[in-house]
Formats: sequence, structure tokens, C-alpha cells
Amino acid sequence: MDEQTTRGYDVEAVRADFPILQRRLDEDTPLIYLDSGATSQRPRQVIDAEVDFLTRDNAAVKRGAHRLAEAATDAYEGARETIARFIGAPSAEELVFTKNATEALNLVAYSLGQGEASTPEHLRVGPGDEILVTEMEHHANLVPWQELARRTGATLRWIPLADDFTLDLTDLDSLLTERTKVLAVSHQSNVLGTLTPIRRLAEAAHAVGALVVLDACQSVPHMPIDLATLGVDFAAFSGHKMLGPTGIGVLWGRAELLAAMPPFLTGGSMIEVVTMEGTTFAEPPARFEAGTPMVSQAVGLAAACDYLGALGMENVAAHERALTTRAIEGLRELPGVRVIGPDAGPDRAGAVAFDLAGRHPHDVGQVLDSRGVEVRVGHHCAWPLHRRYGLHGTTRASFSVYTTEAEVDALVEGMGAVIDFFARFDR
Amino acid sequence: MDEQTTRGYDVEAVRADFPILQRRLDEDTPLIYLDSGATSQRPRQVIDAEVDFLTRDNAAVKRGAHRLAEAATDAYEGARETIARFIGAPSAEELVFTKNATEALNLVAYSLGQGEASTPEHLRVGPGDEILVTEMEHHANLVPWQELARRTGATLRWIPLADDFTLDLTDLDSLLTERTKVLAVSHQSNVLGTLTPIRRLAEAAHAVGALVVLDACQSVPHMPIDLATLGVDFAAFSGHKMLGPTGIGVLWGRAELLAAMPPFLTGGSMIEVVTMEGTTFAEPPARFEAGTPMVSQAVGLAAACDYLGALGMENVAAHERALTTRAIEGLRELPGVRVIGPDAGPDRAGAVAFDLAGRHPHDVGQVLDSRGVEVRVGHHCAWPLHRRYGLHGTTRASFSVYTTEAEVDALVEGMGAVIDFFARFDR
Amino acid sequence: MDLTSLYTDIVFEHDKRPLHAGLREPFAAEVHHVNPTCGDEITLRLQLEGEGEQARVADLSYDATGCAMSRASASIMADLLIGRTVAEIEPIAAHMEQVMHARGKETGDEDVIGDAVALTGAAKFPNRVKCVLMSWKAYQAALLETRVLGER
Amino acid sequence: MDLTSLYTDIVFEHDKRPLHAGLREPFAAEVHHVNPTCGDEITLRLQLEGEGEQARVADLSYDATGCAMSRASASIMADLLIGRTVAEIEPIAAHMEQVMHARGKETGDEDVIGDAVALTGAAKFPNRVKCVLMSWKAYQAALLETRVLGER
Ligand SMILES: Cc1ncc(COP(=O)(O)O)c(C=O)c1O
Ligand SMILES: Cc1ncc(COP(=O)(O)O)c(C=O)c1O
Repeated sequence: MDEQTTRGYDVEAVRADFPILQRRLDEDTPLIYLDSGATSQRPRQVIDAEVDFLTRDNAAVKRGAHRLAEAATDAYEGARETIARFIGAPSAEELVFTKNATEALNLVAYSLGQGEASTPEHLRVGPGDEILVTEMEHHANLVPWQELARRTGATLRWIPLADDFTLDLTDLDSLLTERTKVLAVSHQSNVLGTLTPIRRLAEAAHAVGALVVLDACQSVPHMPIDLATLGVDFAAFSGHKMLGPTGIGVLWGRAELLAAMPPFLTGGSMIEVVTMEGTTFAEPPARFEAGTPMVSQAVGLAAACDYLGALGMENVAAHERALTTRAIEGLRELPGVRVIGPDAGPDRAGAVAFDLAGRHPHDVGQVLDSRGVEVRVGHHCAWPLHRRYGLHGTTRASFSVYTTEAEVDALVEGMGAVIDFFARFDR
Repeated sequence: MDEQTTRGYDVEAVRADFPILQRRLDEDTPLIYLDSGATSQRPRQVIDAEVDFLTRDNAAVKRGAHRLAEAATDAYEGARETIARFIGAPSAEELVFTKNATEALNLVAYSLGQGEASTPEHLRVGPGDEILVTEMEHHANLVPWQELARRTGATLRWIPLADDFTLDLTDLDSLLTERTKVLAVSHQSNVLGTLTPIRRLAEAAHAVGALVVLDACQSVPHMPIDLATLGVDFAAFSGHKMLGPTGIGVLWGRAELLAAMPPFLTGGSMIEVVTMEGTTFAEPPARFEAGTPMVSQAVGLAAACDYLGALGMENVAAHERALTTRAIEGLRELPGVRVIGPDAGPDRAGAVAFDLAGRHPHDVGQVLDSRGVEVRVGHHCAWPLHRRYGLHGTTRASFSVYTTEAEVDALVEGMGAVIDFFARFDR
Repeated sequence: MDLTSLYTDIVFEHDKRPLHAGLREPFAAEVHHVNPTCGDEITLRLQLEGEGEQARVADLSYDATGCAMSRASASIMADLLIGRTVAEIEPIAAHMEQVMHARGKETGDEDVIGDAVALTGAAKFPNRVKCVLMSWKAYQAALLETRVLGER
Repeated sequence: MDLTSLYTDIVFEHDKRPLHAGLREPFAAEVHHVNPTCGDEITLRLQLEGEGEQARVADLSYDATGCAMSRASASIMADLLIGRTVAEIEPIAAHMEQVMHARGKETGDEDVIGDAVALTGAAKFPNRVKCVLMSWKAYQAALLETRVLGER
């Protein structure tokens, strides 16, 4: 921790902003939260922003003409602008608020499958078309595409994983063809920590006229992102993984694409004219935000962006990179432990999954939990990835702005204790 | 207010729980919030419940094996049980959390249109089938059904409105036939205040084998509801209209129907087994809750149910009925003002919409706003209803547990001032 | 709150006795615009004389339903634009848009936008900005349409 | 936190040397159950002798992957059920389910559930309850299937 402080990143000051980190799991056990990849904790700045909004400006947005409704609408649209700036979106109008990243990905998949003749060809998936994903996707960026293929008669194909825990691009040319309408890929694996070569993939996809959908759930919270220069067409991420509230996610899409896409959810606030016989729809982003939106949550997410922005995403990334390296090196020393992911380096970021030979991750996690070390066990919503490596599941530690080197050390020590605990029974 | 206090309903004590009601719009103007039909305000009990959860038990639900994840899951599933009890659902497993009522209604409409051969006939809408709605629906319970009809080749029909602001059931027998797969109807109009004869409609629909979808957005917050005895198959409502958070809605559905329905949004936490080739899905409610859910919001909504339950929904309904009667009677005295909705009585509840002859509602609302009276103006997401009565829009006052008789009087006085203000220009 | 900056006598004058109202022939383009929040609607027809930037607005007819602000705005705009060239209108429209988005921090220049200064009080009321600008947006859409049609 | 109430010697004994493991013929019904949260899986085959409630479990074979708790549970269950009648098994399964849902407030009756008492420590750990009950749920599903098949 001292080291970090001297680098200018004061993790103890950060921790002081997160009330939950003070809690104990039981009298003797402080909380060592290493499950930030599943959901992060919220600093009081985020909680306060929501409470301030609710006790001062809360009203229905966009539908009201009164001053309170105006204040609420300003807060909501102001939040959209803050978040847009944070991810380098050219315009706030390119951001659609959803309930989570999963809805954002479903939104794209459903919209592309609406099959309306008035939709331009490149935004319409039908029989004979192909959708390309990868074997490392989170279920959220796999199942919606399977379902789109089922609904439309398109074919799902995938880029396989290589033995070195990166994407195997050997056959990319035969996978990505004129038939490919969509390439859906994650920016960073939530299991392996692998960063995908997104610029290269996006270029190859665009060369054959395919749309590129980026699952940015694990990158936006952990590194500087400039969507305008990534070369992708859509990106999805969730508030709750980046110090913000649950119940809010973001779909970013290029303005000209959103403008030509049919709606997904329909109802109030997304219409232009409604008659019993038929309805026309508003411009984006309104077209894709049916019903009363998550207003206070947007305000909270904007506060989270401000918080991360003040820390500096370069600093956050460096902090987490140091923790990742430390975790990998510590775990590698232990007998029977195998890290499932690339070695520490520029092409990987901080999700550290590992296997303990002969032990099911559920049992590993249970012993770690008894020591206050909260990690995730199982397939982490990436079942095909685990099957690829012959695993039923892994144990995963993941980090955030408030994670300390001492906590990483507690994980490594904890794994030592896990090994000892089970050895007792292996007589 | 004295009257209310002696009836045992202490509205001032209630108001003390709502921090925002202390705010002023400007130095001289206290807030008179009469837009609770659009969104209600939150008592500190609801805000505190969320903050307590976030600072103590926040973690990813259902996916984690550690103690914090268990605490979060308990909070989430406990909230489901509290809300289920509040609405009289036979089982908490029949409640699906969505982002708002709009998503809940879209969920049903999309699921019925998935067109999978394995889905039972009565849960599959296709060409030749009919969907019956009413002319008074909120866009949220109209447009998703228009879209379902478009996607599947089914036909949308509707029950018209009568001159007396109730549904015209004269031709019900020819509208509701063996071809009808779904009857989607609201419990209470968000404009007229009209209560629909839901038991009678549900019986008629079931007699021809149609499913009954209830838009309960305006009833659950305002009267005692016992879903088990209403005779409907599905019901949808939103947290933010019942003192709870934005970003959460509820779909209730009969267990045996949910169990046979295909999923809508897909991704993590709703699967059984995932391979690259295909996916099988979990049992309800998980099947319909893809991705990380709105955990703290569920906790907040449960706190709202507890709050309303402690007041007693009979008392809430009586309180709001008295306000409605007072508003209607006061407004009726004013020259040029016409209440758009049935007279006060057992068949109507509290949304009081009205028209001022020769004045656009936007102008009416602006003058009321200058006096701190916050009402909604426009078509209130019920455009066909307004067209039916030859109106471009109305001004609407709506009430909640914290609304006082003095506030209703301020509305009536405010309308007097509106009339005077515009008369100045009518030389 | 000061309502008189919003509801000026000029606004009501135009609301009551709108200039150039009604839909007339001939027209080169017709557009229909809606404010989905409040349901205000305008149908606007545009007839030009001449070509390109030097084309002159020969007629601008419309049918507007909506609040006093939106109806007055249509009336004032029609009166302002009829007889001017597209090139002359451009800075007027730009100024109008700028003032309306300044949240009351800029006052309109009467030399540029004429009677429309009476509408700029609405810039302090964010929800009324759309009411005022709807007719201007409709004009611009109609202009675009005459060009698209001309290119065919 | 006391892990020894969860990880008893009996649990590890069954985890290491599971009884009746493997998939055998003949069988009247086969089911496949999954715990989607952690990916644990069991394939279970059931062979009955006789009819109705008096039918006897002639064989119960299985293939289980998962944590120590879920594997031990399958092993203990198989040993407990083989040779008993459906009627005899009913109260055993009911008792098991009840204890496992009591959050540690009830201790299992060894006379009823035998070695499975060693698993009831998991009732204090909500996320482990499913691990223990998965094989029991699979048995019940297989039983139902033999009946459905029987009726055809
Ligand atoms: C009757 C009715 N139905 C549906 C809705 C939609 O609710 P939400 O916007 O919360 O999805 C509303 C509120 O706007 C309503 O009043
Ligand atoms: C890579 C990745 N994609 C998608 C998701 C889904 O996010 P959410 O559950 O918030 O919709 C997650 C997190 O669970 C993730 O890690």
C-alpha cells in the first residue's frame, strides 16, 4: 500500500469513501471483497447523489411541464452528458439507458431482428445471414445472439479460444465473411482477463460490412475508454460494475445506426404519434427508452463517472494492473493452483480466475469465505469458456479502485489455508 | 386536514416522512405536488432501506457463494416475498422484477410472440389470432400489443370508450371471440380515473379461452389489491408510482403460465445449461430476469410496500377518494372547466383530468406552476383516449398518501387564477 | 415567477389572430411535425420562387394546434419569412435557435427576428423552448424537402 | 466461522469413494439435473421393482460432478434408497428437505436419514442447500418419470 501511495494513488483515502468496506462479516472477520467483477461497491458520493436528487428534484422526466419535472429532466439529461463524456461518445444522444448491459445487448439483437422492410438491409438479420461471436463470451453476449439466430433463421458462428487463453484468430477469414451481419465480442473476458484485439477485429468486420457490438462490461470500469476511436458500432456496459447503482446500464450506438433502427421495447415516451391503428416513433435515444426511466440511477451513475474521472482512469488501470500481477505471481507459487488466463502483461487485465487441482471451486470459495475473502466460484456466466478448458468452474478474484495489496495477499494466504484444510481429509 | 386527522388518517405525520415536500420551488413558492400519478415521491423509510442495503449487504445476487452474496440474495428474495404479500400473490415465485411496468407488459407481449412450436397453443399468438385492448389504454398497454400484432400477423381490436367516460361494452360479444388470445386492459385509467369492471371482463375473456393482462399501474398504489381473487392472469405495475424507486417494475403471472412461457430477455442468471450450440432456461421467475437485477431497488420497493401496508390501503383509498371528490366538486364550479372523467363515485378513483375551454393545457399548467401547483399537461400517454373526446390534451391532478385537502384547494384556487390571467388578454 | 415575460400581449395577439394561417396551394413541400410530449402539431407548406440560396419564400401556410406559444411562434415566423430569400432567413433562424437555447441568458435582437423577440422569454422555461422552435424546425424540414424533391 | 460442521469426515469419505456411482443398466427412467448457479450436474438412473407405492428401488445409479457436498449427497442418498420402497422413501425425502430448509435450526434425525445427517450442517449455509438437495430432486424427477412412462 505504501508503494501505491507514493505512486500518487491513495487507496486508503479511496476506501474511506466506501461505507460497506468497514463492515465485518462476523466479529472476527473483516470484509475482503474480491468480487468487484460481479458487482462493485458504491462510494458515498454515488449514494449521496441519488439521495440528494430524491429529496430535492424527483419528478417524472420528459412528460411534465412543471418546474420540478424540468429539474428532474435536467438531472437525467445532464447525467447522460456526463456519462457520454466519460466514455468518449461523440454525442450524448448516442447513449440509451437500459436496466443493465444484458438489456442493452438484447436491445440490439431484438432490433436487428424486427424484420421490417423499411429497415435498411445492414440493420436487418435474416435467413442466410451469419452472426459471429466468440467462445469466451459472457452468456449476456451469447444467448441473445443464439436467440436472434433462432428467430430469424440466421446462423451463429464463433471464434474459438486458443490454448493460451486468447482468441484463436487463425480461421478468422473463413469465419468473418460477406454473410456476417454482426460481430459481437467482449472487450475483456470476465474470467480470463484477456483483452481482445478489438481494433483489429472491428476493422476486419467492417471490411466485410458487419456491425460490431462490443461488450464493454469489464473494460469501462477498469481502464480509460474512448468509444469514438475504438472502431466499434455499439457498446454495452452496466452501472453496478463501475461504482454506480444497479438497475441501470448503457447502450452506446453510432447516431446514424440508432436513427435507422426500429424500436425494441414500446410504450410511453418513445412515440411520436399514437392512434389505435398504428404508432410512429420518436428519434433516438427516446425511441429506445420506453416507459419511466431509471432517473435517480442515471444521476448515481453520473456521480460514479465523476468519481472515477477524479481518480483518473489511467491511475485506476495502473492500480488494478499492479494488483493483478501480484495476485497471479502469488497464486502461481501454490501447489496445485493453476491460473486460468494469460500471464500478467499488457494484453490482460484484472480478473484472476484459477483452478485448484482436485477441488471444486465451490469448496474452495467456502473456505476462503470463512476467512472473509469474498470471491466468486462457478462458471461466471461463461460456461462454454470453462468447457473449452475442461473445467466445471473456477474460483475468481476481481478488483476495483478500493482493493489493496493486503487484500490480494489475504487471497494468496487464504489459498494456502484452503490447500491445508483439504489436505487434512486426504489421508 | 382536521377532518382527515379525526378520521384517523394523519396526513401531516405522513408528510413529515417525505423530505422533498419541504422544498420550495422558489423563495415564495412551496411545492404543491399534484403529479403523483406520473411518479410519486419517496418517504425516507424507502430511501433509508436502500442506503442501508448498499452500505451493509450489497453484492451480486444469486451468482455468489460468499456470505455477502448470501445476504444480498436474502434481501432480494425477501423483498420479492414482501411485495408478493402486499398484492396478494399466491407465491413469491410468481413475481418477476422488471425495470418498469412497460417492460413487464413488453415481456408478456414478446414471450407470447416467440412462436416456438414447443410453447402451448394458448401461449402463442399467430396469424388469425386477435388481441383485444381498450381505447383508454396508456401507450404502455397499447403499443406493445400493436407491435405483437405486427410481428405475428395477429389482429388488434379494441373496446371503445363511451360518452360517459367508461368502456362501452355494448359490442363485447362480437369483440371477444374464440379468436381472441389476449385481453389487455388497465385496472384504472390514468386520465379518466375510471375503474374498469375487471372481474366481469376477465370472466368473459376466460369464457372464450383468452388470457387476461392487467395494467395495474394506477390501482396497486391507490387501493387494496388481491391479485389472487381478481381473476386476471398477469398484472404489471411500477415501483416509482407507489412510493418506491424508479428502475423497478413487477410482472405478476400465474405460476402455470409463467412455467410454460419462453423467455424474453436472455443472458446470465436465466439459463439452465449453455453451450455454443444452444441454451436451456431456468424455471420462473429466474427465466425472466436476465442479467444483474435491480437489487437495491427491490429492497426499496419492499420498504414502500411496508410503508403503504402500515398506513393501510383501505385508509389510503379513502383518503384519496375524499381528495378526488373535493377536486371534482371544486373544479366543476369554475366557468369553462370541464372534468374529463366520471363523476365522483365508487366506479372512479383519483386522477382528475380537466379541460379549460379555449386554453391549451400547456398554458394552463404554466400558470399553475407559477403558483407552485405541479400538475401534468398533455395527452398523458393516452393519445387515442384524448382523440376520442376531441381533445388535444388535458390538465391532470393526481394524488397520493401525502396529498392534503389544502393542496386540492390550492389547485381549485389556482384554476380561478388561470382563468383570470388569460381573461386579461381576451379583450 | 414572472409569467409576463412569457405571455406577452404580442403572443396573445398572434394566438388569437394568427397571420397567414390555413393551408394553401400551390406548395412545393409539406411537412407534419409533432411534439410527442404534449401532442402539439403543425402542418406546414412551403412554396419557393427561384433557385438555391436566392430562392424566395413565395408562400408559407400552416395549420397549427397547440399552446399559445407554439401557435404564436408559427404566426410570427410565417410573417417574418414570407417574401425573404433562403439566404436571408438562415441567420434569422440561427439567431432564433441560439437565443432559445440560451436559457434566458441572451436577449433576442429585434432587428434580426422582429416580433419573435416576444417569444424569447420562453427561453427561461426549458419545456417551452420546443413549443417555440417547432414551427422553425418544420420550416427547415420543408426547405430540405424542396431540395430533395428538386434533385430528383 | 465453523467449517467443520460443513466438511465432516463422512462428507469427504463419500466424496472420495462414492457409493453406487456410475451409470448402470437396466433403468426405467433417466434424468439430468443442473445447478445453473455453479454448474453442478447429476445424471441419475432409477430402476424400480413392483408397482405404485410398494415399488422397490432395485437400482439407483448416477454420474455426479460438483462440489464435495453435492457428490457426497448423491452417494449417501443412493446408499440410503436402494432396496427401499417408494412409500418408505417418502418420509425420508420429506425430512431431508425440511431439515435442509431450516437454516440450521433443526438437526436431522439419524434414524430417518442415516448418514445424511452429516450433510445437514450445510443447512446453515444457504448457498449449499441446493448442492445437497440436487440429487434428491433428481430422484423425485426420475420417480415422476417412471410413473408418466408407466401410464403411457
Ligand atoms: C395506466 C398506466 N400504465 C402504464 C404506465 C407505464 O408505467 P412505467 O412508465 O412506469 O413503465 C403508466 C405510467 O406512466 C400508467 O399510468
Ligand atoms: C463481460 C460481461 N458481460 C456482460 C455482463 C452482464 O452484465 P449485467 O448482468 O449487468 O447485465 C457481465 C457481468 O455480469 C460481464 O462481466
